[in-house]
Amino acid sequence: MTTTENPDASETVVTPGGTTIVRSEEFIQLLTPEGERVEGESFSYAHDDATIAAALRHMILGRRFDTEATALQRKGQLGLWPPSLGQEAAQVGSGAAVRDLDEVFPSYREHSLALMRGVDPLDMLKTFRGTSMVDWDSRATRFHLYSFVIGTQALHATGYAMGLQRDGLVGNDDPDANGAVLVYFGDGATSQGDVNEALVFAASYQAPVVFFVQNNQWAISEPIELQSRIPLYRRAVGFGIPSLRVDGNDVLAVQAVTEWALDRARRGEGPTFIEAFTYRMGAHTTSDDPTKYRRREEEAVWRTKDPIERVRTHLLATGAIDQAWLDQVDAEADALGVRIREGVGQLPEPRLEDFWALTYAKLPPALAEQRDAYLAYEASFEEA
Amino acid sequence: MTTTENPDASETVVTPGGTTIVRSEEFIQLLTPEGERVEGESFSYAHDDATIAAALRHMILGRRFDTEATALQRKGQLGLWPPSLGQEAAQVGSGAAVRDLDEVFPSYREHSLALMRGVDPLDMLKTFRGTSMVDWDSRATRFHLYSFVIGTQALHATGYAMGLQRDGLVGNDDPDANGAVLVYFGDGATSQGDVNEALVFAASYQAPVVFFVQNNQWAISEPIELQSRIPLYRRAVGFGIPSLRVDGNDVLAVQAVTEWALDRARRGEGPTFIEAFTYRMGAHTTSDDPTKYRRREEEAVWRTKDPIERVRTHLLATGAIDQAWLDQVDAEADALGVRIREGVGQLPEPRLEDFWALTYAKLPPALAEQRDAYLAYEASFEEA
Amino acid sequence: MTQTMTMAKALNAGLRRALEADPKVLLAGEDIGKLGGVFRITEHLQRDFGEDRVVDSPLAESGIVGTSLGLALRGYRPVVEIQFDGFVWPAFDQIVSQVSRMRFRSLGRLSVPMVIRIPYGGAIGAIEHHSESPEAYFAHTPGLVVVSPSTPLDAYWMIQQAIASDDPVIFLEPKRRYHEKGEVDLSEPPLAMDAARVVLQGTDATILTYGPMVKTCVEAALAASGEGRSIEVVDLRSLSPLDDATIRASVEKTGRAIVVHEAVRTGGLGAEVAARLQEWCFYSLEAPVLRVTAYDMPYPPSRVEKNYLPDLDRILDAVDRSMAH
Amino acid sequence: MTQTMTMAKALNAGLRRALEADPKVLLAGEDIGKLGGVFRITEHLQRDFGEDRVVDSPLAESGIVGTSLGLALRGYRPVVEIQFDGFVWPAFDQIVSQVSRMRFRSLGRLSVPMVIRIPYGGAIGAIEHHSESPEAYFAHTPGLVVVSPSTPLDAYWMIQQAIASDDPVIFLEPKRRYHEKGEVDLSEPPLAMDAARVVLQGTDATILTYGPMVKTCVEAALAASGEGRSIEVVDLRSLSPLDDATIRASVEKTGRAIVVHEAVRTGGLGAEVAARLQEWCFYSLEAPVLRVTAYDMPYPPSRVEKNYLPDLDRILDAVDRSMAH
Ligand SMILES: Cc1ncc(C[n+]2csc(CCOP(=O)(O)OP(=O)(O)O)c2C)c(N)n1
Ligand SMILES: Cc1ncc(C[n+]2csc(CCOP(=O)(O)OP(=O)(O)O)c2C)c(N)n1
Ligand SMILES: [Mg+2]
Ligand SMILES: [Mg+2]
Repeated sequence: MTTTENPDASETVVTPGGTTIVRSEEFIQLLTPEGERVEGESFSYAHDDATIAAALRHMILGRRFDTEATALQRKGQLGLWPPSLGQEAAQVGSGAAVRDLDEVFPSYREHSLALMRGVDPLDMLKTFRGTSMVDWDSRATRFHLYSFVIGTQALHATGYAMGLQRDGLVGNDDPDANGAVLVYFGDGATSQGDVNEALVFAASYQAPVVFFVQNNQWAISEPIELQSRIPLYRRAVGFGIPSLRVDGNDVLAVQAVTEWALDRARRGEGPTFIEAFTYRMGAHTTSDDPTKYRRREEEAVWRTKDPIERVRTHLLATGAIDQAWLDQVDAEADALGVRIREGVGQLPEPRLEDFWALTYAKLPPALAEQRDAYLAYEASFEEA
Repeated sequence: MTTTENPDASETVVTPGGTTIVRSEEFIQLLTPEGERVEGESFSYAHDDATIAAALRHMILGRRFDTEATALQRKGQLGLWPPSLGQEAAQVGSGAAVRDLDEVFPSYREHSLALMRGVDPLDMLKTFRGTSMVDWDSRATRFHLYSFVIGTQALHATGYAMGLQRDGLVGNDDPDANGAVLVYFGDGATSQGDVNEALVFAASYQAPVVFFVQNNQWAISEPIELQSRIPLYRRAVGFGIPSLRVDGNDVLAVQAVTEWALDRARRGEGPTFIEAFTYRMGAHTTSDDPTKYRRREEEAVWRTKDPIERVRTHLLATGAIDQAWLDQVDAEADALGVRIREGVGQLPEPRLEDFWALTYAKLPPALAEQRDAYLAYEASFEEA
Repeated sequence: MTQTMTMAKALNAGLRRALEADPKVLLAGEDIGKLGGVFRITEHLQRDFGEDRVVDSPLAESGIVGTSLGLALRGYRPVVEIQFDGFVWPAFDQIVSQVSRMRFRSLGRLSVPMVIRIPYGGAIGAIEHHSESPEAYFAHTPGLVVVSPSTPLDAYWMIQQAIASDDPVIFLEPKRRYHEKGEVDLSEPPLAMDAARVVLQGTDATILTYGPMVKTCVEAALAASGEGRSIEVVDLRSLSPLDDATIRASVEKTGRAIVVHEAVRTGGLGAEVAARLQEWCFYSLEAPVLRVTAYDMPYPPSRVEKNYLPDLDRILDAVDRSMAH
Repeated sequence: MTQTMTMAKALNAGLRRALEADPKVLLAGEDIGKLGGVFRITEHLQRDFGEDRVVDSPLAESGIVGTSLGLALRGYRPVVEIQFDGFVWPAFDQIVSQVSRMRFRSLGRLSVPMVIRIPYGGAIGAIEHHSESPEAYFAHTPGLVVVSPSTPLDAYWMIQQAIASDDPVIFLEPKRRYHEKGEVDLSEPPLAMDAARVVLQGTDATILTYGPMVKTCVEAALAASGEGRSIEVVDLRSLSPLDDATIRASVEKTGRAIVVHEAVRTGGLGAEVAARLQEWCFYSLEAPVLRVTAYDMPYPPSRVEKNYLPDLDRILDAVDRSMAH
């Protein structure tokens, strides 16, 4: 049997300064699971401990939000919840790289990132409680709607990036006048035609878009090997898109790599593909039962790579934070928990009559008739 | 601007014996446009001059068939014709590698190959004359139906190859007990989701399928650069599929490479992706006008690389053929021309009533009623 | 031999029997292997029949259907699972342009004995794209057979009949009924797959429905009988081709027809049934054919789905309106 | 200001005017640049408006529609060309699950002012997949506007109205009429895009049709008038939403209705129109609503398309059958 492994792993030069790259064989890591900072071959972390502490806070709040939401689902307050447990560094690290004019296109699991972008956690719960469609302002937050059809948003993001090009928001001398698009999807999504077509379009037009794959090793019950027998980040190389793999549980490395990629995009140097190597520590959704398809040993191994633990260890060791700081963040998390536990039951119940008007810009007469007939019909019960 | 070019072109080892490969940077050529045989780095041609002469004959007949069909369209005998002028070596060379248990899934331009597979040229004209759907026996010829939706057949071929695996026709010690699938599509097709999904499935299941792209530089008016800014054969590398680029106008090289790839597939070593670098010397179809979008200079350059000329030169030089041989093939081609010119007008006209029965295995009552009503209605005119 | 089981179990048992009966039958889809599908319809089938026959597919619906078509050309009988109704669209090109037409485009030389199983319909409290009713899109596509069972008994037999069919079958499983139990006679199929069934006899009006709405309509008919109305309920079962004879006979008898489905009204299957009936029964209809359907908007948030979907009251209301003519 | 031009030229002129009027308008599709599209509808537009506004797209329909949706979210008004009707299916998921619903799923915060132009219908002697009539699939999809012009005048104005619409519009161009000429008043749109038009007044029966069949139906009506029959012809123009008021008024007046379209009969738009009419006009209809359509099979080889598609004789035959009631 021949092997399709690359015999030459050193093929590539990645330099954040921006020279030649096809792909990096490097597994980019700047903070080990044990909390030690290491220097990467090509990337380094450009920020101070305060920035790291800010990321830690986002991760802790994100995890708390997620845990609370999972619990709310168990209590019957939500119809469903897709936990993001374990993927906080991938989300917060990449989110920290986002600047003013950038736009984020999530899939449906980027809860930590949503909070960072200013989405109200209660608004996020509405969708999963079934009281609303997607109820946040994607213009104000530059955090677009959750997408539930796998991979679809990769094309929307690419098109949006083509819009940024046309709006003159790419390649300006003033870096603050530039923007880019960051789009998220999972390892499973890479098999969808739409994601591959997005790579074609992005490469063809050199659109300012960064494809950020959270390879959490599973697509529901399907292991990554079913989707790709070679490391996933290599996919985009074949489309002419520079690609790299980063330790997705290392918030520093994720931020460094995403900053570099977004910067390339903003400068007009085209798309990048980032594989954040991470793990879905929980179930696919609250309806899922991972014991059917994966081994506890695997989960245990990944627990030792927890994305939050290592940052806490590191920052405590450097003295950048102390227990008091952590207690304060915990208090903040507690308050968040209280707020959503109390708020979820108060989320306004939807009324069907309000939805007709959302179908078209102007309600067509036949739909107005339907709505009015519905209202009259409903009223007939009240009268009775 | 960074470049996405591979800085290291020597990354890869391709050995037809079957060892490690990711991709070959080599442009595989065994017969130059001037008709000189050269040795490849990794491939060589394993057959004698008689085999080459047989290929030349197929190319000459294929070209004649195509030219006649184009002329018939001009005379109003066909509704449309997609010429294969210039792509004869890509088709005949790969077709020559096909063995007994192999199956071919064409797109809509593999006319030379169709003839080799024993498809009756008049049957092929039926589709383009509009007298029939696709009227050849794909089981008997192992040459499947032409596909007119770009890229769709890549999935069918992959699924068929999965069937060969399940039928035990892959990886047997006896090479004659093995089969594989060879599927054709164009450069434009590589942008379609379906083609990329086919690469995913083929890689995932290590299906015995060879993806054969005729990169004829154009998808109607769109140049290859719009679909891919890097050499096209690199696409499949990102899916974990060994890939190579061959001079598609060199029938020897095409045959050598396809034999190797089909052999890998038959042995159970999985899929291969071949980019045959060729040129659509004519229009996209008889409805097309290439002067709108490409320069005559480009066409002129490619005329010097004609796939037939070089073989003729070579075989005349080695003395494997002589003018008498060529005259005889020409006579054969003339006869083919006569046959289709005379036959095309005699192709049976279809009758609508025959088509209801093709919609379902058993004609549903409502359709039978429709057909009977139609027949009664038609009869009413005859009576009148 | 009769057993009580849920529709989910009945489907599982039917698939198992098909896998046992014919080595060419194979299943493909996302998460159908170890997990047994998100609805557990294929539970234990991979364990018992192996990975070559119960195949976890990469996450790509066009790929699943397209490769299954290739397998069908090779002589296999693939049974594809689409995880939820809303995810069939990426495969729509393969279904409409290839699967449905292979027989036609090959002049009858080839056939595609493929079954595409789709858990469909609403009322399960799901988020968007998980409660769709796409039947009309398929029924407008010549070459496809479209069926929907409404009971465990039908589920058990129809899935086997679908697999045995030489035509491609869109097999719509009313997911809200997966866990309801019914009697299943395992010895013999009660009815052909292409036949409608008169579920309840009546003389005043006919309710025509299928899949998830059959149970609701029967309940409505029973409630109406409490008010002295005799309502016939016809389970269409085969949505394409329609069983014209049964439909027509019932409405000719009662003179009134109400079509009920979860799909939106405009362009839904109810339109086709109404169009046929008004032509067949022009002189015997005592009231226009009425339609009780979802409203013409995308599927709304689940907390209002009970108002969006037809329910007992809306069906009774339509019966009243029909009888008032 | 009135000019005589073909529908192809009228579309080209309408697109040009839209590009001039609004810098946010852009065109995307396969071969629409230098080549001007395989039907030359976009001829010279790339030359005059540049590659950023008239964009040749990679060969991938889902990609074209999906990226155009992204552009729309950024404030652009993309006008997408699908090369032929049969090639819209790869984009169907984007259209049904995303484009049609973005307003709904964003609670009205977002809109998708996208136009998807599709040359559609048969009778051009083409091979398979090049003569499809997919309108019913779109009309069953809430959130989409579906229109089809039948004349150069309508083509010129409706394309501009479609581009100005804040809803996604499926714009169906009857390709067999591309090269027929008509008068185009360039000064002012004669009618809103969502209105049906009574093309020919009559009192005995109404023919309801759209797109490529309008001309054929008018010819049939004129032929019928030779036999002393007064036939009204209504061009639906907007297939979704339907202009109920105009349709209803006409049929209430004439008491007879015949719907004509090229799409197959089962589940076609004719079913919806018939279903509505029989409900609205139950007491005024003197005959069942009849449908003259293609037969229920895939599009056959072009040498029999004239028998497959409705033509003057079949329409007259339906008029006779209607009048015989
Ligand atoms: C087109 C489509 N097919 C199937 C599904 C059902 N589904 C929801 S999530 C999921 C797995 C996604 O895996 P991955 O892309 O790795 O993302 P993850 O859930 O791991 O974050 C599937 C199959 C869907 N939502 N959309
Ligand atoms: C899905 C789909 N989209 C568009 C078309 C129209 N079309 C026919 S051939 C063609 C170009 C194909 O180019 P390529 O794949 O390079 O093959 P070639 O024609 O050069 O052999 C296009 C766009 C089609 N047939 N199918
Ligand atoms: Mg995953
Ligand atoms: Mg080409």
